[in-house]
Amino acid sequence: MSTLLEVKGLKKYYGTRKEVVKAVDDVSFTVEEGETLGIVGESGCGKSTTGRAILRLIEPSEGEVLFQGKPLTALKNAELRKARRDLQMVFQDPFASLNPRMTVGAILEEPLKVHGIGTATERKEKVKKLLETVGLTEAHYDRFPHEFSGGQRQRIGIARALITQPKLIVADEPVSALDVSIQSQILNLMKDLQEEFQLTYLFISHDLSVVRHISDRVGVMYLGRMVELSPKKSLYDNPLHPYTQALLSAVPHPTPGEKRERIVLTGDVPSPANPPSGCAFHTRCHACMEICKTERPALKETGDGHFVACHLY
Amino acid sequence: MSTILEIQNLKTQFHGENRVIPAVDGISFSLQKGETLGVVGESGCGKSVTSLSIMRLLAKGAKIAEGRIHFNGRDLLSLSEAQMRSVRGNEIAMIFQEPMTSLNPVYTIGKQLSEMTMLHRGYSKKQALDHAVEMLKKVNIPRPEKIVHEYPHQLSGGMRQRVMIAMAMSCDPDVLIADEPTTALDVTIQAQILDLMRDLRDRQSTSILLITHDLGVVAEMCDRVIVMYAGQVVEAADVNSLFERPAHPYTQGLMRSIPKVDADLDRLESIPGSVPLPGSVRQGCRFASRCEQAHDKCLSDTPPLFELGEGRQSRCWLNQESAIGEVQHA
Amino acid sequence: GCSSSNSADTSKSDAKPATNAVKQGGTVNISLDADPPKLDPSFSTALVDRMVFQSIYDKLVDLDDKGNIVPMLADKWDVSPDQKSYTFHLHPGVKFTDGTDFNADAVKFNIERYMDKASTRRNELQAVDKVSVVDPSTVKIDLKQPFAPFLSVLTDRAGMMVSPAAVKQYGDDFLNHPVGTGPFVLKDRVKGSTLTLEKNPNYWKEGLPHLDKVVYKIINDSNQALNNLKSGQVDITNVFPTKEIPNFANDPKISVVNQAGQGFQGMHLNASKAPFDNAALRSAVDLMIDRDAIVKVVLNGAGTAGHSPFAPTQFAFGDTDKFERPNVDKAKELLKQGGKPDGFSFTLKIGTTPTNQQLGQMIQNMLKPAGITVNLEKVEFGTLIDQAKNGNYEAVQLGWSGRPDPDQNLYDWDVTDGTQNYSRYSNKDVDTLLQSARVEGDNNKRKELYDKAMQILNTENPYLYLYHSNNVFGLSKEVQGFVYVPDGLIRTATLSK
Amino acid sequence: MAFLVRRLLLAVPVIFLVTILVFSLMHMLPGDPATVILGQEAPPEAVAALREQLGLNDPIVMQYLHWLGGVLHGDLGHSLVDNSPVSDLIAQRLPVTVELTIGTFLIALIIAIPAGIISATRQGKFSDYVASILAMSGMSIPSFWFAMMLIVLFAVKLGWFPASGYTPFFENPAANITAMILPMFATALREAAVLMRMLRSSLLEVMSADYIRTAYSKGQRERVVVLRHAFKNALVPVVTTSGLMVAGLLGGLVITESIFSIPGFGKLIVDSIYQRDFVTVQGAVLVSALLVVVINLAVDLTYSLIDPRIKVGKGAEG
Amino acid sequence: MSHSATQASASNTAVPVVKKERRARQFWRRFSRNKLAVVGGVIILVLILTAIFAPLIATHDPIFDQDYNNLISKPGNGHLLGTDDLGRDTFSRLIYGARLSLEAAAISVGIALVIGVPIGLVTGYYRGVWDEWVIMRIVDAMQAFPSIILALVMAAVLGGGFFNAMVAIGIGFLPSIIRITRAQVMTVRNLEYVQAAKAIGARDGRIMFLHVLPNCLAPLLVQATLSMAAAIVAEAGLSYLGLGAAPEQPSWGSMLHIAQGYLNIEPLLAFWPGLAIFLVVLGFNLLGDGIREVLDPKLKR
Ligand SMILES: Nc1ncnc2c1ncn2[C@@H]1O[C@H](COP(=O)(O)OP(=O)(O)OP(=O)(O)O)[C@@H](O)[C@H]1O
Ligand SMILES: Nc1ncnc2c1ncn2[C@@H]1O[C@H](COP(=O)(O)OP(=O)(O)OP(=O)(O)O)[C@@H](O)[C@H]1O
Ligand SMILES: [Mg+2]
Ligand SMILES: [Mg+2]
Repeated sequence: MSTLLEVKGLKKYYGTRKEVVKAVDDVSFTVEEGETLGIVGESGCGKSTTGRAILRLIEPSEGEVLFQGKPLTALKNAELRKARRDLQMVFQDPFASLNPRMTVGAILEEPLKVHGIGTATERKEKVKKLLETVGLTEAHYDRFPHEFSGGQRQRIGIARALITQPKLIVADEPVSALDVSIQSQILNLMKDLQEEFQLTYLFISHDLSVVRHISDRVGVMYLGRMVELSPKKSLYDNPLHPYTQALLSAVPHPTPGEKRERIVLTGDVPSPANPPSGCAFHTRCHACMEICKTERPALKETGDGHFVACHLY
Repeated sequence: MSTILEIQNLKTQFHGENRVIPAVDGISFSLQKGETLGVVGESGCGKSVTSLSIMRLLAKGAKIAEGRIHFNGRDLLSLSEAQMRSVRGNEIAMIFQEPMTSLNPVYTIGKQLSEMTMLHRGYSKKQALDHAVEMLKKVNIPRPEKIVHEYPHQLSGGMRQRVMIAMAMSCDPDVLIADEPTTALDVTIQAQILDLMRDLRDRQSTSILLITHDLGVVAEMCDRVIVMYAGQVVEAADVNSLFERPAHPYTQGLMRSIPKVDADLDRLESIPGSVPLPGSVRQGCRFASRCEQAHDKCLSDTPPLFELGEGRQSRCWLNQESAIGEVQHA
Repeated sequence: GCSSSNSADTSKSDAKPATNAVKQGGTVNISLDADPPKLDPSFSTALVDRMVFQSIYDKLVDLDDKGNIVPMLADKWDVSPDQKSYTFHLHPGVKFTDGTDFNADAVKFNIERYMDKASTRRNELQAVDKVSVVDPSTVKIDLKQPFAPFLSVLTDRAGMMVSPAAVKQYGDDFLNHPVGTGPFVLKDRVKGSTLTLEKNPNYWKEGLPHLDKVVYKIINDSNQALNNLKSGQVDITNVFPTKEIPNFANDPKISVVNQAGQGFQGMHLNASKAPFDNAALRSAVDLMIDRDAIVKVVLNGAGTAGHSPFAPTQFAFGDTDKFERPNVDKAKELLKQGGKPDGFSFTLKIGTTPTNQQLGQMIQNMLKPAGITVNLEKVEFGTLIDQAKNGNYEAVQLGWSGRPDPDQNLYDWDVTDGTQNYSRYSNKDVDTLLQSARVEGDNNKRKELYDKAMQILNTENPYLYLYHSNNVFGLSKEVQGFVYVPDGLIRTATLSK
Repeated sequence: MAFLVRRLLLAVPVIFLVTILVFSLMHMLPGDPATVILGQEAPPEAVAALREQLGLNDPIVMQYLHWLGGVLHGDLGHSLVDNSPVSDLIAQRLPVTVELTIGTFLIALIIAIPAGIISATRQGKFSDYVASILAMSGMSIPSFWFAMMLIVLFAVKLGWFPASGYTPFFENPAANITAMILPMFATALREAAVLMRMLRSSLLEVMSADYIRTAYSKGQRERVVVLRHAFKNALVPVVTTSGLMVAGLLGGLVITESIFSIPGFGKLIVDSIYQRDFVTVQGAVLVSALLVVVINLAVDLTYSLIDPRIKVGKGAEG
Repeated sequence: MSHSATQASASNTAVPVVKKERRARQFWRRFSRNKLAVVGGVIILVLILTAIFAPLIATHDPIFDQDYNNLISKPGNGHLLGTDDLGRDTFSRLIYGARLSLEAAAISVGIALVIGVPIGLVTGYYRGVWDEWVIMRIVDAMQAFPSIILALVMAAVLGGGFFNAMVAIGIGFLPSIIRITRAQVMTVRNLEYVQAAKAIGARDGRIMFLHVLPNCLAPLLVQATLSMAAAIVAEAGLSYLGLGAAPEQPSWGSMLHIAQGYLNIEPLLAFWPGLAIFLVVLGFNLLGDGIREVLDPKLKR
């Protein structure tokens, strides 16, 4: 396995003159070829921003993104457009991510057209084949998005991301808008496709169970920072960061009567416009020490690829 | 335990563009005093419409076509609008899914909290405001004296949902209907809110009708559960039996298709297809098209809701043999 | 050599027998169809200014109801035999309404002020050589050469006497603080709406004015003015919708003054460029216009069809005003002569009022049978004048409100490079004739000269005379003492109500 | 206060552009002011002299800067036509139009608010239909035609109101009001229709909001829900429309003013345009632009009174 | 692969989630349920047909059939609605006036769209200094200018004539068209499908014209229809102030302008063109409103 994507010191600040929102604040990680890296965190912690900044759908404020060793962040517009063939995205909202005025066929052919792949008939063939692959049929080719259910639309979104045969797919909450039974269909589909096409996923979700199911490694974000990054097993079995621990314990288990030790966090997530000093989590942390209030902990390895950013370790 | 709310054969319809959509199609269940009853089901299966029917707050174009809603010995559907108003908020209160939009943005928290007690208890402004502060304390809002003078947009989502709960609890209602109260919240905030609701229920022995699509929440909160599918109840059971031995194939599928946070599953099971629009299946079992165990009868005959004993019910031909009867009106 | 010398003792109000005592006091409201822009005769350009001037300023000489020149501030005058020197004997003891004296110095001041480069009166007084004060009540004006219309000119703005002291005091802003010797004094003004004038208690004419107040109300639309007249908010309207005239023949409350004016309407044809650099084509157009129909339709009969600049009240009026009935065959002949046997087309620029439009459309319609196509273009008035002056047109419809002397209605239009010669017409013979008519003192001889000039002009047709419209006023029957003067300006001193 | 200053500063470039716009437009107009002012009979020397005197021979930019310099010193210049200070002209005319505008707007509000509420709360019912049809008709009637018809009926046939004319309020309030009623109604009908429709759709939108359902779930009666909970929330777009409307009326009553011979501000501008009185037009348009800025400011301030979420100074740009 | 295949067939059988109806038909169905909108549509249709078949409907020549012996006559004598100030047939002029009204609407709104939409699209898409400090300030400045006066001056600057007057009115519509386009573009460009197009590597031009613009059309369509109504009133207003169509052209506005002079004598002369304007404006307003209601997701029930 080789490193497909390397993110170094990624920052994205949204600035108004008065306040700066540190949506992503110095995040680094790598994604290996063929693996799925899951990113979890609560709403507003910067997951989507990270995903989009990697693809340069929004311009990162700082930091470097290397794709197959080449810096994406340094590419000119034209080169970037070419590079996007290999980097695709699946979006959260199946209703908003398809242009309502284009047929499914046109939506799926567009990437091919943009990259000048194939003739018209070849493109059509390819699209029809792909429709089957994602669980739709040729008959859907001429339909408009509004004629589909949420799950079907998400299949179309996935097909669009797949059609240029990319290496990396960033999936930003691809299932969170779907009902449980549909959600599992999509998760299964994504797993199958990964196998079939040797895809690499950066899978963003706020749902810890979903992330656990699909990922090989998982990163936990809090307030624009990566607080813990580890292979899934060790993260779920042995969470190190107090935030991760709280997060995991907060998930309700579908097992009635189960008695669990629950860490209930007090208060709300602070605003990224005004993050606490030192460790961003110290205001809600049950194990907060003096140092946490002043010094920002670095992400360090505690063994076996398990990284944590906490002064406890 | 006594029954406080009983729904019998409730049918609520929408008069759509050129047809009638039976959003809720013959639902019956009852809520006991002090009990938390969970209602689960996929999006669009009629959960919200059921709750709004109870409150008689349906949107324009919706009509309750049939059924009875007994509450404390009265049929809510036969009350006058004025009588119904004195039930709303006072005896049955409701919390909605979206804490962000369920509070009026142009009035202070205090004013919105006071409205209820001024209306139903005839409190003066001052009394009502004091009571509001009291309620905010009960839902663990810090600095309630200050918060009453703030506007909703100055509060976080979790705080707003607490305010909503405080509001709903202001008049000590007998029944609290919570329509997906935590769906819009993060897990850590959800945990806070669920804790709070449990706490309030235990202290005030309010009956709760908890609507959710999250089986985890159901497992943690509820005593009994009804599972809805396409406008109908397909299964009803106490929470333990439901999770241990789901009777209906839909419930079974649902259970197996959720990923677990505490176990690695190689592969999820999934229910293919999606929920049919209410009214689109005219014949047979509404789940048949997605059901792996479906046989001919399922496609041709509409299953009744079978009574399985121990308060369990299931709407599936497979349960016919073990059934001890059928639920009336079903 | 007929040096007129007139010495009527006081004012012409005596012409009316003041048998039963005239009612004193009260207010008369007069509606004007436009806001008078400049209340200073030196800079005034608008017809409507002159309406208000009649109340504020007196002139050296005035017109009477027959159009004769009669004394006003000058009790009498002598003209030298060579007609180059006019001596005016001023009415004694007249004061401006600011209390300063009106005397020969004031006359000198005023005439010289009007001769200033910036004054719009300069052109009217270009014949004046110098003004000299003989004694406080006598002033002598020397001309460079004889100028027949001179006294006529003095009946109007160039003869109005304003207070030198006030001019010095207000400078450029005098036009907003007018001071004259007139029967009324400007008290208050709301631009675009009203001018309120109060009685001059020290007016030099005994017993005048009768009214306490005159209010001019600006009402742009003649129908609205009429509505106001009907409802009594206005007593006199300076315009009247001609189509309504018949409806008021026997009205108990309102009478209509419908009298010939001094002006004319017609159209300039641009003789400096095609197609109208060709006289035959101009004549073809001239011939095809049915003037009677125009008078009937556009004026509802309140006017006379005509073919000269001279109004029926003027001495130069006569056969030159006759015209032919439209004649297609003859017109075709002319077109052939003009090298356009199949007709031609031209653009006629017109103003934006309904009357302008009506006239334009009738002309368009009348020329059609001869194969002449008229493209009408509505042009906002400011642009219209500019384009007319710059010769940026083929045909343009513009008229003239008229002045008492024929020269004032003809000279500048047809003399080479005349100020109103928008047609860019030039004819040596016409130039000579008009020049001679100017310096000739005898009106009979002048008429002959004008007849000759008109003979040329009526075949060359640089300007197509169409009609003379009447001055039509609406008058409440409560108003007494109204006298129609052919210049169409309402004298307020004699009014009562 | 800081907000006010900031907003006014932001308005500076707009005002500046307005002055440039009006200046260049006026100078693009065919028709030399000197010619127009002096009229048909003027000799060329007089025209030349006047041009010189008016500074029309200077380079355009110089003329502009000269004018702007005056404006910055609070001097709007003097009318080319009658030399009176432009500020006096505006001071005379503006109050008339302001009175007309306020009256029109009030009449419009008095009609629109109840109609909007009734129509929204009875959506789809007969009264909604009637109100909607009336509103649509009101919006579609050309106001000057309506004015003409009003004159025919009320002034000519019935004689209840004067057909035209204007009396200053402080001179004779009764006469002033009777003279202003027809023009106000002539314009107000359309504006009422616009406001009513805006209020209706805004109310309908608000009525489907979650917090309205909350209010009902408290047991509140419909009237209270509509008037207390929904109405205030529905006001924001109505206020926006009102602001635009008032701003539009201040400069846009030209035709009403000409029909009723009211010496208003719009008529001042139009007359001045016809007379090529550049200085007056420039001054008047400048003032009108300033008014628009002030009205927008007032609208923004009103927003924050209505809706606490809208902080003054935020959300200005849409 | 096996899994996706089974799902494929399964999901097919359970597909009937959303109506299989095409947009256009759905639009039409919604639209046709709005009775007022249909009335509006019918009025406009009648207007268009009248304009096309004017020569067949009119009983007289609208310009040259002058009769100086029959001025301002009441209906009768072969004149359905009487005659005007030059003895022409009012009815025929009204009929031909439909052409001018349509032209007025088409020219002015066309100009506004052709200029305004690209400006709004590009500035809204790229934002930045140009947008904020140049274009939008100019738009502000134009809006701070009283609109009728803007049209008046523009019409005078452009010179006389119908076309120029309509261009002037169209320029007056520019600010609102630019604003609406821009606002819509700014919403749409943040939608996920636009992001998706960017993510597949599409060029800005393609994104703007293929993805953004088509989805901005709904409010523009509404605005265009409503502007057409405004254009007809504005044309009448300009004609009323004496500008606009050539005098002989039977524009309803100039007919009104002329008729005003006869208000006391024959109010009907002003009534007919006013009624025509009213009806057509009503038609456009109803239509625009109907389209808005059909397109606005918030009003969908
Ligand atoms: N365009 C923007 N301008 C200003 N702030 C922004 C912008 N986009 C995002 N933010 C802020 O950046 C932070 C991170 O946002 P982001 O969308 O990445 O969060 P997220 O983790 O994806 O949350 P969610 O689960 O809600 O999607 C949030 O506080 C958000 O308010
Ligand atoms: N206003 C309405 N008009 C027409 N149909 C409606 C309306 N509201 C709800 N429905 C229909 O009624 C059915 C039940 O809706 P309901 O809101 O009760 O679902 P739900 O179970 O609450 O779903 P969710 O989990 O998404 O909240 C749905 O199929 C929906 O399409
Ligand atoms: Mg996100
Ligand atoms: Mg719901």
